[in-house]
Order: sequence, then structure tokens, then C-alpha cells
Amino acid sequence: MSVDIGAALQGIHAALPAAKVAMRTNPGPSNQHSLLVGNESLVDVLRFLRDHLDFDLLSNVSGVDWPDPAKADAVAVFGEGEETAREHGFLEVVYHLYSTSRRVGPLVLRARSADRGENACVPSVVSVFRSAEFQEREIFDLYGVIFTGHPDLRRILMWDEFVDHPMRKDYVAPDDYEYEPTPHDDVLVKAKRHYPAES
Amino acid sequence: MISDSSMPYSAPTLAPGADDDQLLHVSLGPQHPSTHGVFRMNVVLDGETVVSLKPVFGYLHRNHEKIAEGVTYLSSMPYTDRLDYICPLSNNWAYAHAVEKLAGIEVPERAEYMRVILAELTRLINHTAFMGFILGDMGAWGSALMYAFRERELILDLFEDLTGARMMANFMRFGGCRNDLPAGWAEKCSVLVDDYGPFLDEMEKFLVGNEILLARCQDVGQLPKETLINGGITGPMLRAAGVNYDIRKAEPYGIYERFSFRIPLGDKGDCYDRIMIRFLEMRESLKILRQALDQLPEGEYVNPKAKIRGFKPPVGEAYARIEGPKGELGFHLISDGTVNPYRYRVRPPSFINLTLLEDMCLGLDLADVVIILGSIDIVLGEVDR
Amino acid sequence: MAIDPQLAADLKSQGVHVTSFEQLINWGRSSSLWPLQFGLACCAIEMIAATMAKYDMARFGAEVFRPSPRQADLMIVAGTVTKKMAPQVVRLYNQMAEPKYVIAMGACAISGGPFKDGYNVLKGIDRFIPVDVVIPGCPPRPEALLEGLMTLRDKIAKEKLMGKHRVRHADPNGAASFPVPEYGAHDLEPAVNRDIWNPPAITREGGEA
Amino acid sequence: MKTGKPTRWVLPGLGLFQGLAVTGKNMVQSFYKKERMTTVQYPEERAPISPNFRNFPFLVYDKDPKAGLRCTACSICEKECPPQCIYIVLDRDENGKSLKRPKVFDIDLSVCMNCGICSEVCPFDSIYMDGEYELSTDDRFGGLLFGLDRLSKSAEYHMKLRPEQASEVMARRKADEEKKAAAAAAKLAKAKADAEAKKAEAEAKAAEGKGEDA
Amino acid sequence: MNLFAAISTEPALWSPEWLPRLPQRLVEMLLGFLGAPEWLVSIAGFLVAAGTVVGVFLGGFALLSLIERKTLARIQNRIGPNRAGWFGILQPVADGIKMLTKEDIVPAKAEKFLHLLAPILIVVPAILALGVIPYGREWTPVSLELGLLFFFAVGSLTELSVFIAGWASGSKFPMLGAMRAISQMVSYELPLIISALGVVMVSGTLSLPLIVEQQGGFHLGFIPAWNLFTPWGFFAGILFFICSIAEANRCPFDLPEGESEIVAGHMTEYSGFKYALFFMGEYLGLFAISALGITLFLGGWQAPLPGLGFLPSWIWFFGKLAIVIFMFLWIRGTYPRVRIDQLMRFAWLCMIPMALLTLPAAGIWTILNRDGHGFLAWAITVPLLLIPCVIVTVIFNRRLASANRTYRFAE
Repeated sequence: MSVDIGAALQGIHAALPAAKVAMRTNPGPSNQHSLLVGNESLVDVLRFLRDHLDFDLLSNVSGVDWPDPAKADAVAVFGEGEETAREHGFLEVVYHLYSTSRRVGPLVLRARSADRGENACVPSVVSVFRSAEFQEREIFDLYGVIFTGHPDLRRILMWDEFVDHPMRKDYVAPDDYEYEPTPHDDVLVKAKRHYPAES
Repeated sequence: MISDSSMPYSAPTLAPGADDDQLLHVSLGPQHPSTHGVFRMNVVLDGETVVSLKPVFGYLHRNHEKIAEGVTYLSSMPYTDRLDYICPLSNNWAYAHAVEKLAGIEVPERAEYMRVILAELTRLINHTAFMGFILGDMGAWGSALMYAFRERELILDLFEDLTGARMMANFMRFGGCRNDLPAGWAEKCSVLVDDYGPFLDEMEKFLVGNEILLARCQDVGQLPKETLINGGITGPMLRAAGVNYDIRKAEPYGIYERFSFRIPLGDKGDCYDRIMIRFLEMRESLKILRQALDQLPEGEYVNPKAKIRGFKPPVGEAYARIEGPKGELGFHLISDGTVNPYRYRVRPPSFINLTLLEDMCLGLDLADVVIILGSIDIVLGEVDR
Repeated sequence: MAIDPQLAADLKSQGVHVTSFEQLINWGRSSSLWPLQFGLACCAIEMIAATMAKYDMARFGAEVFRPSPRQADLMIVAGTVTKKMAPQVVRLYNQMAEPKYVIAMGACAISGGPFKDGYNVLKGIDRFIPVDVVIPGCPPRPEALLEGLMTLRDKIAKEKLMGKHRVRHADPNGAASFPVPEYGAHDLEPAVNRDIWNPPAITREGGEA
Repeated sequence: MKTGKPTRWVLPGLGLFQGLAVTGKNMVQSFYKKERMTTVQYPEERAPISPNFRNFPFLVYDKDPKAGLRCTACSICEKECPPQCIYIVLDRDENGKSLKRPKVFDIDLSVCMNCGICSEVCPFDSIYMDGEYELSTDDRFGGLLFGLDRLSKSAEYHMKLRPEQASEVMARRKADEEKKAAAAAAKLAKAKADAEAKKAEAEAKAAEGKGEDA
Repeated sequence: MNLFAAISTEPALWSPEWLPRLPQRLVEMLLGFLGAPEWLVSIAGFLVAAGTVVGVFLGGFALLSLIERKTLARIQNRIGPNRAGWFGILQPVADGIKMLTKEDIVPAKAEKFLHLLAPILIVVPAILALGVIPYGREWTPVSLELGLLFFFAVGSLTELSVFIAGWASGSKFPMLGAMRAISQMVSYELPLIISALGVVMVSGTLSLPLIVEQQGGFHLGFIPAWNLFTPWGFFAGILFFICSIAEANRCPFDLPEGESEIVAGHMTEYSGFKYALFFMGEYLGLFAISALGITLFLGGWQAPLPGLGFLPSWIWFFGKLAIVIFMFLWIRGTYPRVRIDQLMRFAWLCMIPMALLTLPAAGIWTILNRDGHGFLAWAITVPLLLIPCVIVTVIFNRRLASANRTYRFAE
């Protein structure tokens, strides 16, 4: 059953008047609209949803990289409102909540970091949902979102000495394309670098 | 309702420096017989009792999501086979389901039936193999696994006939399936469904009454159901603890509403319940299969409007999930209107089911850790992606 | 040492089996290949299937999967080797006792396969350890694994244990262990072992894609 | 362990004996029952493999391995191949004009993931999936890079491998060819008719001219 | 030399009964013919007799390693090794050649000397133990008066060597395996010995050949008078069998090498021939403990039915050995492994009390039977032994009832 997002929004506004929550409409046919939550109230909003609206299952936490705000505009997960006028890229975390007792969902929440550099921070929701523990570590590892308040924020998939965040759109993979009999596109470019005589 | 205090983040570990030399630090894996692949656990043992257990992932992190963001939507389909490589067809369906939601594609009725049949056969494969693997974890010399694989081969023969591959089916397409059922396939499948009941009886006789298995599995690894839900646990593990949550019923996708079947629910949620729930689920799957095979309609096997080449879904995002054999398998897709997905995220049940591994294992024996890990039923392709 | 094959054939026809010490050892080794119980990814499932009732690798004396590398003769690299896993694989190989053989099963183990573009995927385990037999496929059928096993048996049966062209493990100068790569900031250090990884340069006419 | 009230009484170890009975039954029956002895002794016997089984791609040619190759080097499969293991170079004549056939067609079997998408997208019925799987080799570089010489297989081979698919393709191609031939014949006929008409016209004109002349 | 029981009669060289001792007799005769001193003759005789046993059981070890693989394969609906030689008969040879020519790795952290000692120590006691078993009417390689004591004394050395192996490897998993081995030994030696004590009480001797001799004859003309077919012997036999599984480190009590948990336990760091020695020691230990069980409870070399005495007695012995070993294999093919604390609890709370109870039962049985009250002996011992059975059954069923699960179904 799909979720009544308007009611959820009203409930949040009524219970947490200070929380910055705005609706984002999804232009696609999936009809999954989302709530953009301000970082300072994210944990409170999730706790409210869990305790009072029975959204007890945090199913999925995704990280998304938006290096180009114009692109984000084009894709229109940016809705109307204050956030459209961003100048630099940012990282986004998307939460998908379900209710096991009411059997509704997904309630989609989004939180955004200020930028992609040092301030790529989003509050951790592990204190509300344990299921976010490994997923947040994964997003930290692959996107570099720093989850403030996460009890054990270490790399999870890559090794500890690794410095990059490979799922970012501007990540450059190490070049070891040496024996490539069937190269294309960027692999071709990299393979050619290894055969200078031939290029 | 769960309060924060009832869920300490990190389970009690030893105080730093406190008689540390009495403790044995063992690294189980990544090459270890019972880690089901290349999973690793850093275990601290006091004698043989676990006082701390930290999972280490990533030994099979093969960048599925990154690769998928660089190729077309269709090209990701064969990669989904390799997520949970014991049940590729469920993964196919979950991904096709997500793309269909993203692009608003209708699926013809026959294709829906075919999908249900394949997904339930996959569930049979997974749960049967699970029985063998968990017995192996308990130290049995592979007989259960052999019997499980004996039946698995029969199902794989069916898959090979239909999809062309034993494991990596690459069969579902956006808006249907790749090809129609070959002549006589449904009849062969029907025979298999009839023969599967006796095999399950045999397995049940082999395992369920076994006192050693009872002693090993009962009261091992249970947690309160609120903790399980909060930890994001889904699938048979959650239902073994008595939570009535099966996506086939809770949020029916495909045509599951048309079939009459029941959701088995356990009580305690220990390893024994997890085994039994899977047994009972297989019997329910057989019921679904019987109904689906009887009702299988004629018609299109793929939506003729769906494109194979140059497929571009409209701008938007979608999260869709199915009840995979291991739990909730979801795909989160963001489309920017080009041929490649902008964001492609898999919600892997095995990975998130591991969240509470440490909580389950603390205070138990090393031998129990192996069983608990087995009862979670992980596949590393999905855990690390 | 060597026996005239003609003479051996003559004797065999008269019921006398003649064999050299070398042949006997090679026969023993090839008939008793105990694999390391070690699976990485999808191919491991087909490897398990190959040991199961329908294919029964035991017929070749190769079903004794040893969990400890010390007792294993054969490492079946079944699945994707990630960069995070590669040092462990090399370490396991180094821990195995000579003679040891490696089968790279499936596309990923040979070259990184479909995942070769991944940032964490090693493009072939032969960058760090010598591979004896490769089995293409994704995953190869269990029959293909058996066929690969027989290829390896044939290879072992032809091994020279003495003389100039003896195999690596019979040569006192041959390397028994290979350097284990370390985790670096962006990649493994070193990314390949140049001593054993020497890909041929590919020359293409046209060069256009 | 807490205890409860038993509803039925069993001997201790009954479950263990049941287990022994199952394995014992399997062992005894493995000597005479087909479904309890499923081993197929591979190199000598082979389990039947479905004609739909796909392993690696091959290229179909009709009659002549070089000229009969159906592939036109259109590069669709090359683009759609998920792991990018196909490499095609279009053959051109000395003027740089396309000859609509591949000069190089390489498939790197060490990368191919047997997904079958190449054969699915091919509009020329040219690339199909082979069932051959005995390809193990100790030559990792040379042994797994298949060029045109090892990829090209005859239409008869395809027919033998997958009779259903191949005969359908053959019928379609034949129909297409007939259509084409018919179209060509029609074109030819039309051209002939045109030519004749022209000729007649010209003749008429000539006659006219003659008449005029006359 | 009063340690050696004097039960040998002068041989008839051509009798099949004497076949296994033929090499020994030949050597003795040869040396005697050459005029060697008597002590040399008897020492040479012992050596050859021991050599025969070692040869037989090394052959048996090779055969068993193949038969085990074949049997497990059949249990699992497979064929098993069949490529090396006819029906795979050369498979052990191939394994042996491979093991012999394999590199021997000693880990850097290992105690070099102990690392070498452990595999030797595991084989030697097993061979020593095999030396005192009466295999046939006329074939007891070394006939010791205190044979049973000797057997247990050297038998406990195996566990010691397992511990040495685990400790000397200098690595964690072997250490865990070693600790498990020691605790298992302490727990299972006790019921093993206690259950064998009943036999000693009844026979009044520690000499294994005499114990077998006393099991000759038949009750009612067809039930063999083996210890197994008495109330206390039946109990003690079952207990002995269970304990011998644990002693031989076989499934479901193979915890010291539990491969799903601690890789290969104490053998983790052993390669090549040292590993083969472990393998061999384990199988020889299995032979030894089964042979002892046969001697104590299954009438040793006694024929199972009257009128079958024309076959040489050692054939019966090895036939029984084959059946017992097959039971081991069958169990291995069926059961999962128990957990260490369950193993201990089972030993201390179930096995030892039950074993202790067989002692008074055996005593009562002996006294009453000696006085000719056969019926009374049955009437007293059977209830005496059934009481704990009933108690166990009740406890078991109550636990099982709480273990029984009911499952709900949601529509």
C-alpha cells in the first residue's frame, strides 16, 4: 500500500513545528514522493515517525552524489523551494521507511550535506534505527558522507588505507588496463596509454 | 515501542586493557570453511565464549553499483544474476520490477505467471540448499548438501531449458520475460512440483527430529522481535521470530494476490525456528507453484511496447522490492532520462540481515557463531555487491 | 631415467607395465589432487555442484576439500578476486605446500571478467600467482570444471621433474612463494607482480573501435 | 533448559535412528535405483544438455566461411555487450568504402559473461550462443581470445545445435530472401517494363520522327 | 617373563588358523635352525609378529581410506573414487605417493621438535595398542597378562599427541583444537574405562585373549555367549561404542578437528607426510578401539553361530571389525557435530552415571550366575539397568516436549 505522504508531513509539522521538512514531488510514474528533511531535525523526525506513525522498518539507505546542482535540478529531485539555488554540488542520503504493522510504505526521506568536501555531514540515525548502521558505513565508505554521531564510522567495503570515495561521479579508478584485447571508450584510452608505441 | 536505552549500539565488549592476554583474538575468514564465501569475523574469545565479534566485509565488493551506473539499464540485468548467485531469477525480477515502476511499464499476464513460477522455484532452490549448507556448518559430512543439490540439479535442468543457463539466467526483461516457455516445460515443472513433496518429507525425516540438530539449534541466536525489526532484518529470519511480514502479502507485487498461500510464523526466532520456517515456506511455495501452473494463461510473454535497445525511462526515481528468498530485496533507481541510471542501489537482504550478528552471538560458543551465520543465510555476492 | 616409449608399449602388450619414477610420481600427484576448500563467488557454487552427486569430482580422487592450505594441492580460484581479497589469496597460495597447482575458474578469476571495470576488482589472479589452467565461462558448467581438472591432470602427467626443463616446483631456484601485495591509498602496492605477469602487447590493425 | 509435558512418548535417539535410516536407504538404493545414483561419469557419458543452453557466442555463415558470413560489422552487439568483450573492425576496400563485413571480430572469452544479449540484439541473425563448454586451456592469452577463424561456424552447425531456433531463422531468412528476390524481380520486371515502355516510346517517337521525316 | 600369558600350543603349520603367524614361525624356525640363541629367536619372533600386525593394519588403513570415501559416496548417491586403478583401488597408492613427495612445511612460530614429534606420537601408540589384541584363536601378536591396562595406557597417549600438535603449531586454531581434544579426552576416557571394567569384573582377568576365550559357547544353542548379550554387557557395549567414537575423534564427536569451526584443528599446520601420519594415526586408532570393543563385547574371534567354527577364527574377527567400522562410517555420513559443552554434559551427566551403574549390575550378574541363579540374575539386573533408562527417557521426553515447536500460519 502506498503511503499518504501529505498526512505524514502534516503529522510531522504538528508534532515538530521546528523541523524543516519540505515535500519533493517525483516527476516519474512511480508516484514515490519524498520529504526533504533538514539535517538538524532528521533524527527527531525519524524518531517521531518510528514512535508515533509506526514506521518501524528503515528498509534502505542510499547515498547519491550530485556534483552538479544543475543536473540535480534537471532530474528534478530538487523541487520547488529554497534548495534550488545551490551553487555547488552536494551529497544526498535517501531513506526508505516502511511500517510492518500498518503495511504501508515506502516513506521516502532525503537529507543533504552542505557540500561534497569537508562539510559533507549528515546526522547518523543509528540511534533510532540499527539497520542504518552498516548502510551508513557503506555510504561513508563509498561516498564520503560523514555521519555525525555514528558510533563506529569506519570503512566497510574498501580497506582502511584507501583514501578515495569510489562511488562519487568524479572518482578516477586506478589505471591497470594492460592486457585489453577488446577495449572501448575509456578503457581504450587507458589501454592505449600502456602501449605508447601503438597509439 | 523501542526506547533508545533498550538498544545499546555496541554490545558489551571487554574493557580495554582488562586481562586482555586471557582472551584469544581469532580472525574467522575470509578463507574459512563456514563463512559461505569470503566473509570475515574478528572474534574475541574467552575460552570458547564469544565476547566480541566484528564482521569485516568487502572481500567480494565487485562494484556492481558503480558498473551499473555506467551501462544501460538492460546491461545491468545479467549483473543482477550475480548478486545473490544462488537465486538469480529473484534478483532479475526485483530489478525488472523496479525498472517497470520507474518507467511505468505494464507486464502481460502470462509473464507474471512465469515470473511467479520462476521465483518460487528459486525459493525452493535457495531453501533446499540452505538446509544442506547449515548442516555442513554443523559439521555433517555433506550428505544433506548432496541430497539438496540432487534436487537442485533437477530444478536447474528446468532453468537451463527455459533460460539457457543453469545459474545466470538473465531472463527477465522490462515488461516481461526474454522468451516463452519451451514446449512441454510446464508439464516437466508440474512433475517436479509433484515429486518435491516426498523429497521434503525425506529431508524432514533426516533433519528435523535429529536430537543433535535440536540441541545445536534450539535457543541459539534469538533476539526480541522489536530489535529484529529495528535492525532491518527481513525474510524468514524475521518471520521465525513471529513477525507477520512477508512482502508477498504485505505489499503484493506481481500477481501474488491471486494465490492462496499462508505465511508460516515462528515463535522464538532461534536457529531452529529459522530452519523450520524455511521448511514450511517450501511447502507453501509448492502450493503457489501448483496453482500457478494450473492457471497459466496463454498470451504475450513480454509487453510488445517495451524496448530492448535504447531504453530510456523518464526522469524520476523509484524504489521497488520483492520478497526474495533471503528477505526484502529492493532496488532504488534514479533516472536522469538518459540510457544509464543515475543512481542504482541494491538493498541487499543478506547484508542488512547481518546487522545484528554480533548481538546474536555474544556469550555463545564459537561453534554457535557458525550456525547463527549459517541460519542468517547470507550470500557474499549480495552482501558486498 | 626415460624409457623408450616403443619398448614400454611392447612390454605393455605382453602384460608388463613399465613406468619410470617420474611417471609414477606424476601419476600419484595427478590422481590425488586435493583442492583447497575455498570459494570466492558465483563459481564456487558450480564448484560445489561439481563435487555433488551428479558430477562427482570424487571419481578423480579430487573430492577431499581440505580447509587448511597446508594439506591442499590445488587451489581452485572460483570467483571474482577483489583487490581486498587478493593479498589473502596470495597468502593462501604461499601457505600451500609444493607441489601446488592453480585453476582459475571462470571469467572473473582469469581476467576480472564482467567486473573488470570495477575499482576493487583484480583483473586476473595471474597478476600475482602463476595459474596452471584457466576455465572460461561465467560460471563454467560443472562439466567444464571437470574438463579443466583433466587438462590439469594431463599437464601434471607431462611434468619434467629432472633436467633443464623441469617444472617450477621441482627446481630449487623456482619460487615457492610470491610477494603479497599490500593495501595502498588507491590501489594495491604493487598493482601487479612483474615477475610473472607479462602480457603480450596487442597490435591492432585499424585501431578504431 | 526448561521442561514441558510430553504429549507423546518417544525413545531417546529416535531422531538419530531416523537419520540413519534415511542415509542407509540412500546408500542401499544407490546400487539399484536410477534416481538415487545420479552420477553421470562425465568424460565418457554426458548428461543431456538442453539445446537452449548458451555458453559463448559464435558467428554464423552460410556456405562459405568468409563470404557467407552474415555479420555486417554493424557494431550493435559490440555496444550492447555488458562487459564489453567484443571488438569489431569494419572491413573497407581501398577507397575506404565499407564492405559490410568484419575485418576483425574478436571475442575475449576470458571476459564474456554468457549473457546472450549480443544474440538478442543482433538484427542480422548473425551471432548466436554456442553450447560448447570444453574450453579449458593453460594458454590464458592466446587460448581465450577468439578471432573470426574460431568464431565462425556454419549454419548447419547452428541447425544441429539448436534445431528449433535455427529452422525458424532459416525460414525467416528464406522468406526475407524470397521477398527480396521477389522485390528484386519486381524491380527488375519494372525496370524491364520501364525499359520496354521507354523503348516503345522511343520507337514510337522514332516512328513519329520518321513519320515527321516522312 | 610372567607378564606374558602362556596360552600358546604347538602349531600345526599348515592350518589356516596359523596363517597370520606363519612369517613369525618361519623366522623362528629359521633362526632356530641356524642355531641362534633363544632370546634372539624370541625377539625376532616378536618383531616379525609386530611387523605382521603393522603390515596388516597399514594395508587396512589404505583400504579403509578408500572404502570410507566409497561408502560416503554411496550414502550421498555418488560413485566415489574410481579412476585410479580398477574401481579406484589404487587411489590410496596415489594419495600416498602424493603425500610422500609433498613439501613439508614447518611454520616459523612452531616448536620444531614437538611439531615433528606429534605425528609420530599419534601413530606409535595406535600400533602398540593393536599389538595386544587377540585377532584369532592362535594369533595374539603380544599376549600380555595386563593387556587391557596396557591398551588404555597407550591409548591415552593419542590425545596427548593431539595436544602436542596443537600446542607446537604455534597458531590459534590448532590451539583451540588441542584444548578441545584434552577436555574431550578427560571426559570420555572415564566412561570408556568404566564400561570396560564390567568385563574385567566378569572375566576376572585383564588378559584380552582370556576375555575372548570366556565368551565362547552359545546360550540356548544359538545365542553366542558374548558379553553384548547380557543385560549389563548390552549397556556397557553401547556406552563403549559411543565413547569409542569420541576417542577416535570421529563424527559426531570430531570436535578437535571440527572443520566448520576451527579449520582443521590440531592438523591445520601440518602438511605432506606428517599430515599423512596424522591421518594414519587416526585410522589406526579407529582400528584399535574397534578391535578392543570387539574383544570385550562382541566375542573377539568367536564365530557368531554354532557350526561355523571351520572358518579360521581371525576371519570372524575381521568380519566383525568391518561391520563396526562400517557403523562408524554410516554415522559419519549422517550426523552433524555436537557442541563442546553438550559433549561434556553428555559425558558427565549421562555417560558416566550409566557406566557406573553397569558395575554393580555386572557384579550381581557374576555372583548370581556363579551360584546358578541364572533367572534371578536376569530378574535383578534388567530392572536395575532399566531404571536409569526410564529416567533418561522421561527427562528426554520432557525436554523434547519443550523443544517441540508449533508454528502459526498467517493467511
